Amino acid sequence: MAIFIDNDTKLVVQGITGRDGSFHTRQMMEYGTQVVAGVTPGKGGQSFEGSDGKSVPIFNTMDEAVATTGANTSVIYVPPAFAADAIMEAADSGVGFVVAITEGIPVLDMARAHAFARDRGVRVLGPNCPGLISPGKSKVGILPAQIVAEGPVGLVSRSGTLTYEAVFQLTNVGIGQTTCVGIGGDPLIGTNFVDCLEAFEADADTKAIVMIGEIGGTDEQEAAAFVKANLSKPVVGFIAGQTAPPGRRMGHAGAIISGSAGTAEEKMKAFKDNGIAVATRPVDIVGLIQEALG
Amino acid sequence: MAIFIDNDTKLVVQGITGRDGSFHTRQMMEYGTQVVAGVTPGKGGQSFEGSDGKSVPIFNTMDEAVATTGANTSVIYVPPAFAADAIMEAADSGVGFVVAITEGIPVLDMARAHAFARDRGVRVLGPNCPGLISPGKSKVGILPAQIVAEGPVGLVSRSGTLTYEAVFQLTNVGIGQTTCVGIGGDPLIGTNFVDCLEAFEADADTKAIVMIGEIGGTDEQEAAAFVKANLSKPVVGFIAGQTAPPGRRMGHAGAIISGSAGTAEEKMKAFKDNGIAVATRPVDIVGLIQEALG
Amino acid sequence: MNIHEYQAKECFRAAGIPVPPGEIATTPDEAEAIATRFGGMVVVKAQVHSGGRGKAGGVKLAKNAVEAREHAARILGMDIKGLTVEKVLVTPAEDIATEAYVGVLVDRKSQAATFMVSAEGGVDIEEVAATNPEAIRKLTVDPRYGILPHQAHWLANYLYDDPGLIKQATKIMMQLYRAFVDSGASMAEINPLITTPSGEVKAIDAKMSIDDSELFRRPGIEAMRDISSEPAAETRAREAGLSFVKLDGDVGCCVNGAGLAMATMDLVKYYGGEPANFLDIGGSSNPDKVVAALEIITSDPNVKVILFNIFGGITRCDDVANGIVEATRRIDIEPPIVIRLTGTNEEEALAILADAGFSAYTSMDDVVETAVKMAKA
Amino acid sequence: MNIHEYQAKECFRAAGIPVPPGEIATTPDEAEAIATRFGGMVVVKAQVHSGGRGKAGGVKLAKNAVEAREHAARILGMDIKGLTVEKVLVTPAEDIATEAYVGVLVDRKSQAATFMVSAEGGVDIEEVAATNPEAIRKLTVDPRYGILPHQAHWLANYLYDDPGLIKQATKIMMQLYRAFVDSGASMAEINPLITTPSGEVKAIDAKMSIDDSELFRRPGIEAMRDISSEPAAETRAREAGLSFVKLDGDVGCCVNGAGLAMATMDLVKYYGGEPANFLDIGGSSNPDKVVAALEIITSDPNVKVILFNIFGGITRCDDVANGIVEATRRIDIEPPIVIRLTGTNEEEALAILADAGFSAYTSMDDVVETAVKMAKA
Repeated sequence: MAIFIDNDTKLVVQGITGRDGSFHTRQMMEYGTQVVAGVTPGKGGQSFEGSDGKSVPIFNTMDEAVATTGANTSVIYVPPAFAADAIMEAADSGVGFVVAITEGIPVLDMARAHAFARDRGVRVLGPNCPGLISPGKSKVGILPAQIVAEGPVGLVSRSGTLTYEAVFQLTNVGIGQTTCVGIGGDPLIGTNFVDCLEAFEADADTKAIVMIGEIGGTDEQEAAAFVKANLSKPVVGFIAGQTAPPGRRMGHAGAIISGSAGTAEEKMKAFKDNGIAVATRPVDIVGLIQEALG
Repeated sequence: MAIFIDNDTKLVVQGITGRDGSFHTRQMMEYGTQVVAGVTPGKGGQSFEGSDGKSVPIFNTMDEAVATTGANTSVIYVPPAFAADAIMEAADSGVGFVVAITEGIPVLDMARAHAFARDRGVRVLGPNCPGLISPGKSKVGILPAQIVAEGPVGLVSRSGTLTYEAVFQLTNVGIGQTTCVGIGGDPLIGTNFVDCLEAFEADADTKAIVMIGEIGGTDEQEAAAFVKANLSKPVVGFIAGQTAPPGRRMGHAGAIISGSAGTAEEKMKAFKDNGIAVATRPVDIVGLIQEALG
Repeated sequence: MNIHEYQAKECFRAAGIPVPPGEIATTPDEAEAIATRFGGMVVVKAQVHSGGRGKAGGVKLAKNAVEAREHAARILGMDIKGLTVEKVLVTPAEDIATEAYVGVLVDRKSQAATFMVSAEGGVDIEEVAATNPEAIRKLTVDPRYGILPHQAHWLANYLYDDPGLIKQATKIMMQLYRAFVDSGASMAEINPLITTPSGEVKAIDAKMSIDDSELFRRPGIEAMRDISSEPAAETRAREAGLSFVKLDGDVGCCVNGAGLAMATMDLVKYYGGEPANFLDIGGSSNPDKVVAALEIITSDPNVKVILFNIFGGITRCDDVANGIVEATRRIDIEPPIVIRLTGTNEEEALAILADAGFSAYTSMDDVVETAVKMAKA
Repeated sequence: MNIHEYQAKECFRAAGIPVPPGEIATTPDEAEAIATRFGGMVVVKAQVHSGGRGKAGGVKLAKNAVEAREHAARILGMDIKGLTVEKVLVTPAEDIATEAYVGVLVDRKSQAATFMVSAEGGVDIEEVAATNPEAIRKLTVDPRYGILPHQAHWLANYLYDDPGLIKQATKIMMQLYRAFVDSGASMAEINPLITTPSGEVKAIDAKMSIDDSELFRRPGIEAMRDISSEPAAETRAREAGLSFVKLDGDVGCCVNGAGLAMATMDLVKYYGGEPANFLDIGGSSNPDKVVAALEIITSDPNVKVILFNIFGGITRCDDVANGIVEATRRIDIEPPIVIRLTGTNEEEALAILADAGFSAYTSMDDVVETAVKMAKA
């Protein structure tokens, strides 16, 4: 088993003909993701050639793409100016899960787009996230496939490359993953730690969970409280940004210490107080997970 | 029993200090409605003197009014320019039922206000409606109390004065009512025939139902289908506007025959086809109800 | 409130919709002068609040300015469905490759603005909706979000295959919604939306109805009201805050409440009479309204009897009674008046009428039957 | 992006908020001339992107133009929290009856703009929120509806008892939300919102932060950027599309991904070193970005070693490798470079680096430990 995506995932790629969209569509296809459709307005009727010889039909609208192919999941690589509308188009089209990779979408656009998706009961992952991968089943987004392996760990992270780092180290010692989820570094995200923890708790194959947070906001603190109240599975946590100065945005729009709120220290304390094993260095995650798995 | 309002109704009057608001507040108080608060911005802290010597505290906001008095229902007499916002303020305040008397609220304002109330699970009656009365229990709106009596008939109508006419005639022959509801003559209304029929069906004291429609729209046709599919109680129907010319608005913003759709003929046919006894004249309602009650 | 094509086009232009230029003529001379300025072929279009102008001969293509003058001469003063043409719009003729239909109106069921588009233009959309609904693409606009770009694109994508046309039409959908909302419209229609052989998308006709309840806050739209396009009695009624529709019978009706007013008309017919009008004196009334109502009803020479049917709720019976008494003092009323009056402040009202020598009925059937008999006498 | 008080006031004025007049001076002469024009008492206010101006002596009341000149002379050039004051705002002094706080910001939890108002003005709202939360009224603005009049009234009603003040403040709440949305802000603050003895409500201070992601579609706001208020290296980084924050250490860091960049800094510290910067070369990168990153890092004379930590995902390792090779050809790089590089197109990248004579680590701990040792050597 896995969470959010698996062998039944039928994916439509919004922005399939762009530089990033086309590159990662090929990578997803090579991994075995069922990419059933692409959407690029004005290119409907053409097809996208995957590097494995398979081709994917391109549509002008999500409505046509979903109606024709039965896609149930969408991934978005369109530029920031159009991305919030693309999320809303996906939420209107009948897919139940939308993964928004695009970075730099205006926050007020996202406030509307998240409300729109909530109104329709559609799950959004991101934006400004690397997507997710259920090893051996499906990959949606930009996570490099070669670093993952099938196994018992569920991983959720606000970061992209830091996720790769942690997954890579786990895989290197032979510990595979059920699903690795990057929830994104924006202030307003669709799927948060709690949503992922809940899903991992319900997933029989997940035996332990890695949660990678960073400075800014209080998502980690709420997740920690949720772990204590609702999780039976062991959780290992890491927080990036112990050396970040207050008041400066550290790359991610959401990674900023406001006054004295949202520090790494505060989050690590919340983890410890709620029974989450805290890794000091990314490499320490491995040892703590090995302990947790017993 | 009754529907929507009864002895537990605690009412706040929005626009209590206006000409209509103050007149009808006194009428409601005289009837025995528990008027617990009034709202008029800028007059908070004052009180409204009812003609029976009771006084009602006035607040600047619905929030204060509801928090202080525990009101569960609101009635709106504010001018059209501010009425949609008043409905939304009520929907935000914690009351579960909002009765909008005001006529002439812009339709696009109401599209937003209805969506806002739906989002919050708040029932709106109206706008542009006379309100409702549960004889012997509570009266909210502008229906003249002297024409009603307690009894077994539930009455729902798009019209105001035509409702009074029908109720008056029933009362004159000794047939009382559980609740009389005026759903209003606007194109976009919050509570429709089907909502009322459903409530009357669930109300043990209601033994027969009078439904008074008029030209324009298809609410009566849908209500007729609902009656056939879901109602065990006898229904008597009347439609106003048999002599109305097409394309002309007959007073009510919603009373207009578009092309050949929404005629009285079509609605009367839908009534007949779905087992509703149709009254040709208002006065015939009485006879048909007497038959229905057996 | 209906506005003319040329006025709707002004609203469309303000929202950015590509609309060909056009000017208004009230005389054949003006039409010729405008056509001369435009040069080439023009279309002369009757400006009346009525559909079916084309079939009635109110829209004509002119090869040159002299022909434009001739068409204008024929069309000005023409009667189209009972309305006299006072103005014509003169506009350059467009080369048309395709015609489509685009409209937006407030839909009761979804409680929201709803687009309807069809790749066939120049059609009666209600007829298409009834006979061939699959030829229409519909979109409900969630009032919480307004129309979204992908939704506009989805509509445009239904009309055209060419990406360039889709792009233009997408923009026009957004602009039409803007015009609709900014004008306080209940309906806005481009019929047809054309494409030209060179690949442009344009609105060559425009129709809008305004929600009367919006007018108080849109003085610019209110100023578009063309009083010459409505009967004088309706203008007078509107100014007095009354709902009035002129009909062809002889029983003048003055009722409070639209539903009761319709039921009263129906009952007049039931008893063998014909109503002269629909008239609702409205909610919270005052004596001046009753005076105005009586003036309007008596201005119709067909009226043989005046029937009041008042059931007091928010309208107080004493106000109406005072109004009747005051009106009979102020103006000379020839037809007999029969009154039915009950409800809020009924007793005070009956006292006032008794003092003034009127007697009143309490049964609606009785008063209507009496009125019909009097009209026939 | 932060904008200055005087710029935020321009945005407020455009939305209709009552803001006293004011002009910008960059010299004491200008300040005196402006004060002379206004007449009477003025306030001279340092324009820097920093809180605590008042405590630092950056805001001074002047009785007359000569005093204004003296204050400006002291404030211009002053250092406030590491930022040099280049401009002062000169504005007439207002009679103040009461001071309140009004702010709106994007709240993560409710995923919406959120108002905070407090009847105590001039406060640090975060402190009040932490220590005395019941002194704040909060309102989440549903992004589907925007702020509604009754909500603005509810906020204003919390601040004042007088109906006239409530009415003005209600309008200001609506206008502030408009300014917030129209500017693409993530935060907008009026602190204090004052009332005057004669019963007027005015914004005498203004603060706004703009969402960087909004700037592409708001050229007017982008034009407000004051490059003099940020370190040159950060300007350069921004123009190259890099996220960069200058720190005080000697290990220059060049990482892809914000989380990994922070973790790399943390690890530098863990191994006893001090990071010289935060630098994220971002997602979809190209060689030019790497060149720019190296230029920026090497412009800091403290940097003793340059540490690359690249984990390829959307960033392709071969792009970064090409960038490093190209940069070392184009510019003269003195500090040694240590590279860790793995992920998408890792093999191509390793081949490129090998061709150019670089060797690369695969373990993050190894590369960081090595870099720290080299910096200390």
